[in-house]
Amino acid sequence: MDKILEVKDLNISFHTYAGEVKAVRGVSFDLNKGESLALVGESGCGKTVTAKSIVRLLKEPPAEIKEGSKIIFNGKEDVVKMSKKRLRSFRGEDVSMIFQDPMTSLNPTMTIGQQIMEALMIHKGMQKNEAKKETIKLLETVNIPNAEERINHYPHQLSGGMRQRVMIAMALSCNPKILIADEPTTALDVTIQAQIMDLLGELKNKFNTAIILITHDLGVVANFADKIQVMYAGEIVERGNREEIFYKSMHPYTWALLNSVPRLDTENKEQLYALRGTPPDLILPLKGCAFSSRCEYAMEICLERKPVETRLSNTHSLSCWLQHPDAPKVNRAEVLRGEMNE
Amino acid sequence: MSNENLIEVVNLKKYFNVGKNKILKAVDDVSFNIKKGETLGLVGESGCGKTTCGRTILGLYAATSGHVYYCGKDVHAMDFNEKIKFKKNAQIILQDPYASLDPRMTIGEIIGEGIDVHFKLTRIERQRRINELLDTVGLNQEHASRFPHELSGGQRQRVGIARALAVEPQFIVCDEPISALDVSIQAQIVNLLVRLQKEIGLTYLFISHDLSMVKHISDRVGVMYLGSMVELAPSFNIYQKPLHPYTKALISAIPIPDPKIEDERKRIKLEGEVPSPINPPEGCKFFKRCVQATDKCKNVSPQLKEVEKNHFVACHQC
Amino acid sequence: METISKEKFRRIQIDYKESEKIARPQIGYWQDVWRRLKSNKVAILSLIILVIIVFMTIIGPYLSGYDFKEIDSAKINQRPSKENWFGTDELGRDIFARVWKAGRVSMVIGITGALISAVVGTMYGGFSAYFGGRVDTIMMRIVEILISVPYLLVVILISIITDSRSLGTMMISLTLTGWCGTARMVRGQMLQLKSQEYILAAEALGVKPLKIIMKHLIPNVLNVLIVSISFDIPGYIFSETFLSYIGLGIQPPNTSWGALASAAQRNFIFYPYQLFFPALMIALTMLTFTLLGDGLRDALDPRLRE
Amino acid sequence: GCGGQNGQKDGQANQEVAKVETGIDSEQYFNGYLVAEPSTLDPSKGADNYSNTVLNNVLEPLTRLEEDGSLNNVLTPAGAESWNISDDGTVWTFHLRDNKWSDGEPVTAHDYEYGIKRSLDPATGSPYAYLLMPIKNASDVNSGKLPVDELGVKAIDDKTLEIKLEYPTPYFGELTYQRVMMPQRKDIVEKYGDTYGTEPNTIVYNGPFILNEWIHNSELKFTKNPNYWDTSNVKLESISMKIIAEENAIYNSLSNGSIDSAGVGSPEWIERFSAEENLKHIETIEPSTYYLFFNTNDKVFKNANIRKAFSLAIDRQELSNVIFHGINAPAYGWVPPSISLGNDEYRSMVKEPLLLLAEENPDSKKLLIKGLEELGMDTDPKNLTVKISLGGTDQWFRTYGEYLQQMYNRNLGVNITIEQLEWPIFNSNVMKGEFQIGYMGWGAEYNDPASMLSLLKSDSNAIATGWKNEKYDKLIDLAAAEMDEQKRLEYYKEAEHILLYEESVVAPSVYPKSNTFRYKYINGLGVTPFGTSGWKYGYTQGR
Amino acid sequence: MTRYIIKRVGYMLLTLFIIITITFFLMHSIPGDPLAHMAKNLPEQIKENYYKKYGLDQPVMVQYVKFLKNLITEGDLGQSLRYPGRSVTDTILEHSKVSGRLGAQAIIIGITIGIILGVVAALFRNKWPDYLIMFIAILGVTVPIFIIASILQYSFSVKFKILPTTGWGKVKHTILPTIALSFGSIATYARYMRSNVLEVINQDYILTAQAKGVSPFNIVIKHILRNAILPVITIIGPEIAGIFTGSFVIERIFGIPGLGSYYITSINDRDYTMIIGTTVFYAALFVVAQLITDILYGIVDPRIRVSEKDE
Ligand SMILES: Nc1ncnc2c1ncn2[C@@H]1O[C@H](COP(=O)(O)OP(=O)(O)OP(=O)(O)O)[C@@H](O)[C@H]1O
Ligand SMILES: Nc1ncnc2c1ncn2[C@@H]1O[C@H](COP(=O)(O)OP(=O)(O)OP(=O)(O)O)[C@@H](O)[C@H]1O
Ligand SMILES: [Mg+2]
Ligand SMILES: [Mg+2]
Repeated sequence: MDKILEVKDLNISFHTYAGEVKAVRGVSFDLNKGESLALVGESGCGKTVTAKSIVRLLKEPPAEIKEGSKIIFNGKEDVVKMSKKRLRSFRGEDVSMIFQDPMTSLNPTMTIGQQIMEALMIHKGMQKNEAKKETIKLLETVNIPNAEERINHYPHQLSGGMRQRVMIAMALSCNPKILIADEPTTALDVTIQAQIMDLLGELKNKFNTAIILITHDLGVVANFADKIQVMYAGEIVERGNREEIFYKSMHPYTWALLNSVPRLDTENKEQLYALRGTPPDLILPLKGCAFSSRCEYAMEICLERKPVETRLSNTHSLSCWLQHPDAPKVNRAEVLRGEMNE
Repeated sequence: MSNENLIEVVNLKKYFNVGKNKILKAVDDVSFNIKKGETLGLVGESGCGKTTCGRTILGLYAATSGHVYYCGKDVHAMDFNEKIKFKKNAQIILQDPYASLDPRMTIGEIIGEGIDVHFKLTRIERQRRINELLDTVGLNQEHASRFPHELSGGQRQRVGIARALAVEPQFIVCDEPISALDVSIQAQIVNLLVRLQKEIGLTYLFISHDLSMVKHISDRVGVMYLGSMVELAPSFNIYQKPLHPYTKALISAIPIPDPKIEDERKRIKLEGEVPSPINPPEGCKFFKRCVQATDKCKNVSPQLKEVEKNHFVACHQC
Repeated sequence: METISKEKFRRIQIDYKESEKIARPQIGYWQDVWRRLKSNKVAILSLIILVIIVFMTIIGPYLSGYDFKEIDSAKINQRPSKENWFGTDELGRDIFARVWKAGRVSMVIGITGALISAVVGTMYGGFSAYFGGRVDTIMMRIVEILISVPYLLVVILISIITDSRSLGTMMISLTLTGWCGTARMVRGQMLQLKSQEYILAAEALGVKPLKIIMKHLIPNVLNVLIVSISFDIPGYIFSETFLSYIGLGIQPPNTSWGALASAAQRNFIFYPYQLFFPALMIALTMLTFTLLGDGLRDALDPRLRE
Repeated sequence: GCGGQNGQKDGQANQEVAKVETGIDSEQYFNGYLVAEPSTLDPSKGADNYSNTVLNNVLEPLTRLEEDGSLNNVLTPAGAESWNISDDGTVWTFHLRDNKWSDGEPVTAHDYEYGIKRSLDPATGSPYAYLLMPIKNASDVNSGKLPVDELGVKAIDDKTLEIKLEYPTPYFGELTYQRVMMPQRKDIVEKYGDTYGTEPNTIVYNGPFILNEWIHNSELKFTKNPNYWDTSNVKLESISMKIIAEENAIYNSLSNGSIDSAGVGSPEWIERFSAEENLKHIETIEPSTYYLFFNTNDKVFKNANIRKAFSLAIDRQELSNVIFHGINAPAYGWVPPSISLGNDEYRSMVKEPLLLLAEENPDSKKLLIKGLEELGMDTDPKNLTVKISLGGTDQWFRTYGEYLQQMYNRNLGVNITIEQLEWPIFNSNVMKGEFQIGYMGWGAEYNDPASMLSLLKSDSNAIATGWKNEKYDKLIDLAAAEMDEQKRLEYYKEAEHILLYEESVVAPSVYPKSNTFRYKYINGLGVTPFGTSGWKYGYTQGR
Repeated sequence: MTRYIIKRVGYMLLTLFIIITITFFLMHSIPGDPLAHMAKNLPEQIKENYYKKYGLDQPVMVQYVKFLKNLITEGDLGQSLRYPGRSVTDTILEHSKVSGRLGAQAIIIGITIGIILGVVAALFRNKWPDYLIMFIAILGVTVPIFIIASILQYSFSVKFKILPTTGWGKVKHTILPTIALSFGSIATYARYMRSNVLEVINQDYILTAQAKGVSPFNIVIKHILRNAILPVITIIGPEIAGIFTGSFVIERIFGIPGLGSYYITSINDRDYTMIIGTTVFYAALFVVAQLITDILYGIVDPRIRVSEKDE
């Protein structure tokens, strides 16, 4: 398979008045053509920052992509070192991104039609009329009813979900090689969400588009992702394919995630399982494992040294001291409840 | 939960003017009640008017017609002082977290704002309260001196929650309060909401697309479609025996966090054209996408009727 | 894999509170602004220049050894020299002494005028925009009336009614309509802002209108307000000259930069230095305020936080 | 101010008239300027210099004031070929020459009669009508007490105009070239009504030039009038008058040759233009005086000694140097030098009274203290504060005020406040007597000392000093009706003596001068600024 | 929209009426009269005739009613007192055309250059182009227009002799005054633009546009300008009203037959009809400009339109 994107040792910091916030710390991963990669993890763990850095849309300063970080596109170009001019064609043509905040990401003074058409006209060289037709089509594919009317609406006249779909339509408009979708369906109801996910799947199959999906909805992940990476506090703590993460995951944080999902069969208003504590302050130096402060299975070593990555299979690896032969064994089945056990 | 109605919504309508004499009927004649201490879940297709409904209930949008009563008082007819008092009691968590945070205020100031309006606290007390709130929503105290743009999406959303909780309201409209949170924090927040409800009898209008969460937290669930309430029933009923065809489709589409199930399951796919809220059709608004539709559906708009105890549905076929 | 002592793999009890260390002191928006302004070299330099100008207006008139009002018919229109550092004017008066003396009046007028305008204009424009509807309609019509009725007539009337030459009367005449422009500007900006969701959020919290204007709207229009203040300063300095003519302004022998500049206008081709020095002072004042304003603008924008 | 004879002081310009008129340029045009827009070309309305200038060139008054070989202004026949005066000096009969209006109609005595009557008709509301008061019944007609027909003006026939006067008026001849006596066509006036004279085509012309184009506030364009009786002597074919109000713009225009002639008021520019080879410099004294005047009803200035002190304290030489850059001459008398009585300049016959006063009182401060004693006031000048009102709001007035302030402070030790007022307010304050010291300038309207001295008669409205002096009034009245020049001179001399030496009601400061620069190729234009020959004899040579 | 405009026109008439009334009584309550400009104290009789001729002998109230009647029934503003026989209406119409032409040129240049400079300054924030532009802006505001105009006149018509010193009628006559006039606007627009562009440039939707691969030029044109241009629109209102009433100083220096000299001198001359006339004219323009401004606000930023409607 062709590697379309290789991220190597990505380190990103924000310079704030109180010091350096190390938002992304040593993230590496590959992405193949036509592959979908799901990034899941704690809120604030650096998913968005990682994604934005791939399109080089972080504001620098205050952000800083640290020396040594590499984002190799298509096996040859390093995005970190791209010229401004190349970046412009890179964005949109090669990679496009669906942003997390649809309200602030849409220009309030342009109709949504204009905003989508703009992308079409730039990348597909369409004429106005053509682009308009195409825009209507796009809006229809993302399930916005009455598209002819809606293209004349301004963002503030749309509902949250509609704005999100406009963002999606915009990102889809230019058939990118990589699509980065940052929580694309949070504001959508499940029926539309399903349709959008189908649409993304189609894109993947038909155009061989590689997709990075950032989401909190494990249901969507289960349905869609080829590969899953679990992030915590700026690091990838576990990665694997669907089965490996859902059925064979070994990292306590992944377990916590899986456990937190409310099931349709649970009692009403009973306590949901929730991780206790808060993630570490990324300004402070991290000595041991970032998760150690909240980990039920934490050991002394966890506070002192960073765990090394352990490979469990070709695709499955994780960073946790529990994998150390000397560590006490934890029974996965005991930890996880219900149907997710195998 | 008591039997007293905290909120009564009567024939509420909210229309928007969208250019050249075009009227968009975002909320079109909706009536329901919320009891004290109850959680009413509100679900429905994106764009069906949930947000508008929630905001109109709080008087943030002027209603086109209809009434909203809070403890028997008409929200839209309150005078200035009553309104301020009402706002202490009724809060909203806005859907778009980022846009709803003033870019020039630190998180601490944003959360403190509501405290300043409704409580007289010393600086230290205030500080302590802010820290406490940050803590309850799972943020660091360090975040208090950050600006909204320096937070992640989920962190922003939690600021919105903390802000609403800060004034210690009795009623909160939660407009997709947990959409940007990872499941673990979602669970934290939902537990918090449930705990508060149990402890101090909070009432919620819980708008969300996460049906499992809605089911988990709600006593009753309302399903909206294109500005109207199409089904309203205890949450168990909605999930176990949905009556309205739209509800059925919705329930069937809930994704399950299990690859195997996901790979095999079948969803009811909704086909057909979605009508526009601008000049909506005469009869049933779901008519064109409904498999059971008849001529009656085409011409007569169905009214919400009680088919079972506490189970209301607006469909000619049920 | 290197060997690690087994000891290390003992379970430990975790303290969830530990993760909540307070890493840095909490600060508010304005503290943050001040902190960043302080670190802006250009802004601080401007502040220093400004302080020097102010200082010179206090001691400057006594430095050259000439009285600012003393006429010397033997020294008319002389170039800057060792004796008269900035030269002499058409009555043979020492320009150095005059420039600093004039600065007292001009600085006070320029700065207070601009500030009054800013305050009144912002509040007025803010209320008009925030309440909108009929309030806006009526408030803006009042502005239209104020702007359209010939200013000169009004000022003349004031001069006749009050028949006083106090600083107060002068400030009234100066600021009478001076704030209207600011009010319109602020109103425009606030109209744009008030539809933002965070205003809705504040309303939902029950924040009172005045507070919404003060805490949400004003900080967000400060950037244009700063520009308008920096334009108002020279504006007021020159307007004072105009008032002097009507007999309401600063009374001779006292003088101002505007008066010095316009005295020099007629013959600026022959004695450019007579115009240069007062004009330089006006420009310097505006420059420092502009730079300070730019620095403040940057400091006010949390997104520029570096 | 209007006409009046001008003392030509500059020898350099003397060759001017003597120039031979051969080899003149084939293209004859002249570019001039006006400082402001002429208010109207209706001779009965408006009173500004700018419209006067235009009217002089487009209409033919009965007479013109032309320069003779020695640059004296003489009353020469124009519309009238000749005239006679009855022995008692009360009836003037004008014999008109053949002339045509620009529309081809002949010019008749009726046109002149109509013009004068229209000016005095109360319905016209002419501001300049007061000049015509010597005419019989003029005052009653103007106040509506008598019908216009009763006015002492009558066209005997088409070519003869008879004007009866109320009393013999020695200077009546000086009035015959004023705008209010210019000929007007009844049919045209009636045809255009209010718009008469507001546009080039709403008036007819019988002067040397025709106004073709009038871009209001920008430019007036004239061409030679072929119907004019003396057209063969008119050489300029076209004239352009730009309206330029700004001093620097005028100088710039002169520098680059876009105008051919300009009056220059700034010493720096005078110096610069004097160095230009192709410019000639014409310096003339204007028939006017700048002065301070006292409110004699004021609690301080009712005392003559204090007034004298304030008059003498002015260092006129320094004032002339500092404020007027040596251009204007220090004034120690009330009547300016260029005014003559008969054929001689008044000033050359009468010594300036203030010189005498100054000789006798070398220390003005003493006079002040004496005056204060007389008033029973605090005699320390330090404790006296006096307000000087200035009727101008521009920078020049401010500088002037500052000068006066320092000067009085230095010479008398008193405190001065300066009040700068808009002219109409100043005017109104002064009329109401709400001032202490005022400052003004006055230009003589006609070439006789009376034009200056009668201003201070107690029934005159002109300078509101509130001063009343029977003896003075009587002297002026006597002089007005006195045809004997020697006697008149005596009357005037004594009056001026009372005014300045005894009473010091006004304190003249300078006699203004004008400096004109003109390209050397311009000839025949007349150098006296108020001569009324206009551009009639102008031509260019070697442009 | 139509209803909104009709309502605003109603308010406009009311505002104008108030302005006229205030101005009318104001000008009659200050000392001085139209004869004062002659600098001569004329005999009473002459004054009386004059006042009678122009109806100034009647009580102010009567004059006011008469003036209103003429204005409403015939649109007649009366005759100038300073320039006898000239209709104020005609004078204003004729001269405002000149001022309008000049002003329009200046405003177009001012806006274009001002906006460009403002954007450039913002894009190069705190670098030399920014400082250079700020320098220009400060000169434009602190150097009196008189000086700028004189220097232009001196250099271009005296030194280089390529443009006429004064006059009106041809394009060449308009060049220098246009430049001089536009100086101030350039400065103003540039500063306001800079400030607002900096604000907009940090918004997330600019990121979106960048992510779409929109070129920097198009980002400025399509995304930034419209969001940042509000202050410019705010200032344009009075400027448009101002261009038709002209600039006194510029007209004096370049001998331009605009309305500016009437506008200023009418008050000094106590030319009552002209004062009221120019005031009505300016006020009407300004009030209309304000209406247009408000409409433009809505066009530029649709969110403003909504809040306007919801009331
Ligand atoms: N401009 C900034 N300045 C300082 N810190 C920042 C800035 N932007 C992001 N961060 C911090 O970096 C961390 C990672 O943020 P990021 O937006 O990538 O989180 P995320 O994984 O996308 O979370 P979410 O799921 O909540 O959106 C967060 O802790 C956030 O507070
Ligand atoms: N300010 C507005 N102006 C015009 N139309 C609006 C406005 N706000 C909402 N609408 C319209 O009202 C309808 C309902 O919007 P609303 O935001 O209430 O939907 P929602 O149910 O919250 O959807 P979502 O789940 O996507 O947030 C939509 O069709 C939307 O386009
Ligand atoms: Mg994110
Ligand atoms: Mg919503």
